[in-house]
Amino acid sequence: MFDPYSIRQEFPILQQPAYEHELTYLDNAATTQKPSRVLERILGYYQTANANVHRGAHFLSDRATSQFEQARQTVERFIHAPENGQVIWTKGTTEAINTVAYGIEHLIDPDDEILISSLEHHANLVPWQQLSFRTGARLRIIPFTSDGKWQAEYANYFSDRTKIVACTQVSNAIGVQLPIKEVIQHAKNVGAMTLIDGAQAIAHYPVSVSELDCDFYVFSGHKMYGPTGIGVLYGKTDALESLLPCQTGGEMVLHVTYQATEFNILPYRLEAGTPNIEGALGLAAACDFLQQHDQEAVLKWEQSLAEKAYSILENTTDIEIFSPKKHSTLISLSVKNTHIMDLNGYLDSKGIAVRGGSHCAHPLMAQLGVSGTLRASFACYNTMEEAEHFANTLLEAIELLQED
Amino acid sequence: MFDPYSIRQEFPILQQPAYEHELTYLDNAATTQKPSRVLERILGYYQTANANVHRGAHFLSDRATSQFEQARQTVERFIHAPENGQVIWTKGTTEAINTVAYGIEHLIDPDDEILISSLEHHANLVPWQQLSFRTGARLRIIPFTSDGKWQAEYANYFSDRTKIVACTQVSNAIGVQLPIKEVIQHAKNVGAMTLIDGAQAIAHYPVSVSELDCDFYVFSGHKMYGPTGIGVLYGKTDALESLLPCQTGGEMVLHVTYQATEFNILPYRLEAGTPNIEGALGLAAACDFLQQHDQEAVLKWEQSLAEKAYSILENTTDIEIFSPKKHSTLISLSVKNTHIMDLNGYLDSKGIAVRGGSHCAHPLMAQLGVSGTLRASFACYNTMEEAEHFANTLLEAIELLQED
Amino acid sequence: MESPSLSSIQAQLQACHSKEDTFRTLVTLSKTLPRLSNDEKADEHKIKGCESAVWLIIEHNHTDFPQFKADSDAKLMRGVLAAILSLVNGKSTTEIQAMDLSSLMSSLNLGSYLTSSRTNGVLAILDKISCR
Amino acid sequence: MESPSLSSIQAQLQACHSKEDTFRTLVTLSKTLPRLSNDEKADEHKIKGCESAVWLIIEHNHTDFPQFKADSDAKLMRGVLAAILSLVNGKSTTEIQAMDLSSLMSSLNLGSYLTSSRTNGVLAILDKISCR
Ligand SMILES: Cc1ncc(COP(=O)(O)O)c(C=O)c1O
Ligand SMILES: Cc1ncc(COP(=O)(O)O)c(C=O)c1O
Repeated sequence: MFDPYSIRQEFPILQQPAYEHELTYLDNAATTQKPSRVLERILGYYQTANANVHRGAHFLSDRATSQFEQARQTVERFIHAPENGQVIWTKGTTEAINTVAYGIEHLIDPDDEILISSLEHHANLVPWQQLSFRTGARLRIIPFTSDGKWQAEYANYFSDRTKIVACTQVSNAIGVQLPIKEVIQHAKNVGAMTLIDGAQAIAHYPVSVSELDCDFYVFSGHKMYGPTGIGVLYGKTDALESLLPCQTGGEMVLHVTYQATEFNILPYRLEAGTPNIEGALGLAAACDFLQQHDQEAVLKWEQSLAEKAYSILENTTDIEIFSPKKHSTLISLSVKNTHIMDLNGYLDSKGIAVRGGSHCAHPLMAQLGVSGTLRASFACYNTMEEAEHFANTLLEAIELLQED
Repeated sequence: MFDPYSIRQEFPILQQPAYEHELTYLDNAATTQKPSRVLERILGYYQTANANVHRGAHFLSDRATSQFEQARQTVERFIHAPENGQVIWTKGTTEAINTVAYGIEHLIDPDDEILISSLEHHANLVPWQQLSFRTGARLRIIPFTSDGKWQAEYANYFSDRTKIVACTQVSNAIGVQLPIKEVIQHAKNVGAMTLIDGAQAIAHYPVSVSELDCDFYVFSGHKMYGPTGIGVLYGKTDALESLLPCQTGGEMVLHVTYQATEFNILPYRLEAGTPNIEGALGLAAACDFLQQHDQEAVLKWEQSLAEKAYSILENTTDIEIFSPKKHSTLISLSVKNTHIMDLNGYLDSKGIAVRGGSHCAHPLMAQLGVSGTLRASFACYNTMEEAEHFANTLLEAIELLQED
Repeated sequence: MESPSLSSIQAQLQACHSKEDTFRTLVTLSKTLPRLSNDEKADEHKIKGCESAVWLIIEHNHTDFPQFKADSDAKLMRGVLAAILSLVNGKSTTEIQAMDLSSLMSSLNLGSYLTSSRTNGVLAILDKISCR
Repeated sequence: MESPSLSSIQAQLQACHSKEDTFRTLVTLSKTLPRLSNDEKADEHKIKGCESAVWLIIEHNHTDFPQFKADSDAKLMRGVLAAILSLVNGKSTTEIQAMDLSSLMSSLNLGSYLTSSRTNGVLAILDKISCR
């Protein structure tokens, strides 16, 4: 069996108490903790290499530039990008999606259609909605059931009007995996572009963008053991080239006069301004961390934690569980007549960090008929004791809060 | 006199060699080095507080949220923002300017005019140029001399058609200060908005946005001893409120349905997605660092370094200096018949880091009649020996390169 | 149940020495807050930006002493509301405007139930209460 | 001055044990690179993305052995160009296409004159040279 205890050694934050309890961190879908090597990478950069990248010609700027571009290659290999220069650094998933939604505006006609699933995070919904407002194109929602099944004949949704299909790989709110391979295939059949939101997948599943063959794939560093403030927009070269840069300025230009600006080549064309260098290096270190462990075994472990919590809770009256019992790395539920935030508060008072609320997915909450859910999400450093402790403490909370 | 040697202790990177020489880092206008306390702040955050901010309700998220919002207040106080919530976190100066240039698009008519100075960095030029392309508004350039004087009667430029005036406080390419107080006053006289690019000012000059009374003030963390990937868009509340958010997604919404999205209040409305939390904390630590020293004395010191280099070089045939002798924290020059990049290369081979090139200011280079300049830019940790070493080594380089 | 006085609430919260104590005290306090009717829970009285639903009504009744009523669908928030209202009920508009509500709140020993301001929307509530 | 052979250039660069040595060697090498005429320095021959101006001309002359000519306004870059051209001049198109130019370049011991690729645009030069 997989051993989370040795991995925990790499995460100093998990060794501290929360109030007078041991900290039980189960809010990993919001953000993961960072292993020492990511912190050392950032520190090492500032202690031995820091300089502005690309334009300089001196000892430090050479170092910084080559480390920065090596980090890009590390990430490209990590997601199996077919070519170099297909990874664009962004602030995170949100910026990556916005970059595409803005960048393709010039390609959108009023009678085009934009497709998203009904399980999207606001980050993969609002940018498309606003794009549809600006262009007149129609935003259409493919209704998936909460167990990730097509609710309707897909043929009703995909047509030659479909310009782009944006779909999450894993739902952050209820942990279910969507059939993205099929989604991408249907999109290709009608000649539509595809964007996959990998924010919740990248820390758990091996990802090969060349196998998926999507046009864009996006994710955030902070949800895969990397730093905040850095994320990735992967794109096929021609897809990236079709994007109008949404930000302009230094780095992304070749030549500027007052009358005209000639933009730079990819990937720089989509990276205006000084990049988040420490973030890129930290994210590359996080890729190394993930690859150093048996990703298959880690995934199985995380799923077994969610399943354990599920089996403790599934037969309790009043508890409704929205996440799948198997193949999910999180558990998401609500309790009748008991407010999520009260449960959340009780768990917190015992040192257990979970997330209660709508998980930035209001329309999905409406589909589920709840105002929010309580979500415990697992990472490689979580133990079986923690999964059990969460479930048992939740039962305690329900009892206490339903007292009168 | 001010003592840079004690400050150097806080910068481990300066203690390492470059090739077989001591490192002489004079590329501070590109990016500064980071004091230990900034690195410790980032490390400390990840070791004791890391969580996603705002929406969570647990031990770590409370900590992270309050540290993150305290960092905002630290920066607000640092620039003397009149109210709380007027500092918006961005990736850097470039993103801050783009946020405004995109955000005011809906307010721009084809017969409006956008004013910038002739000394701008591409970051404060290309976004306005692209805005003028999109809206039909006219981009007008106020021609300043390279010593920061109005070249023409300002009345020719400011009119009731002027919608916004964007102007740098200090030129990154030639170190001169622009008369921004006058610029702001002229703009106010005609009812135009104002944006000041403080990227080159913020590390050297005490800044009070309430005294300046500009609508927007922008800068980057990495040029003021803070991390990369973080910067600031300060705005007056009503000015910020007039901006259409250029990025949408989580954090910046209150309520989302497929039909409509209600945006959040400021400052969150302009901060889509998980923010760069470590960056914000590191930037706040950099403000503390700056405030802990006598800013007036630091400035005088930096100016005296530039002046020393200036006086060693000013009487050399073939050298043309573009930066002011006094009141500049950098020296920027070119050498007749000798290529900047060759000089740059020689200095580098001696461990001296300077920057040669066009400094992301092509139109200014055209105005100066050169293809680039060599720039040595000073920070609080630079010593008089370093300034002299730079100037003397440059003389050596000229001799060597002009040999035949 | 009668609304407990400010001093009694203060005493109860001050006596809490752990997050668990505070949790239980707030749940107990929540029982002292009268429920609003369904009519009163109208959208116009709803405070935006809270993870739990919060309604706040300020009745002026032609006197200088506004009457505050509040409710929430979450117990913890009802407890917090009971504490907040005890600070201002019975006070005149002038008195309330002179109060530094947020530092008074901090003195209640509510700890992180206040710091995560966007989660529970306490700031928005104080804003509305401060009558400015 | 006659163009030095690849092996002589390799020997000179390999003998450099410091950044300063390499600097001086490149400056010396720069003197071996024939200048282009002003006509040849046309915009169409200019390589984009270099901080120094670089012109590169490939003449095919109806043979299978392309002739490479290059120039720059900077000496360091002229030295680098001399080194690059020594790799390919005299070779056939087929031979050049089979070469792994960037690893050959790395073997020249040019160190960071190659790594800061966007500064000196070496990558763009190699791209154009590789005849693909
Ligand atoms: C005056 C000026 N404005 C804007 C910028 C752009 O800053 P950043 O690259 O951090 O976005 C710079 C940095 O070089 C600058 O010097
Ligand atoms: C599925 C999904 N998409 C997008 C996002 C947004 O990521 P970020 O806030 O890092 O930009 C998240 C994060 O919560 C997510 O879970």
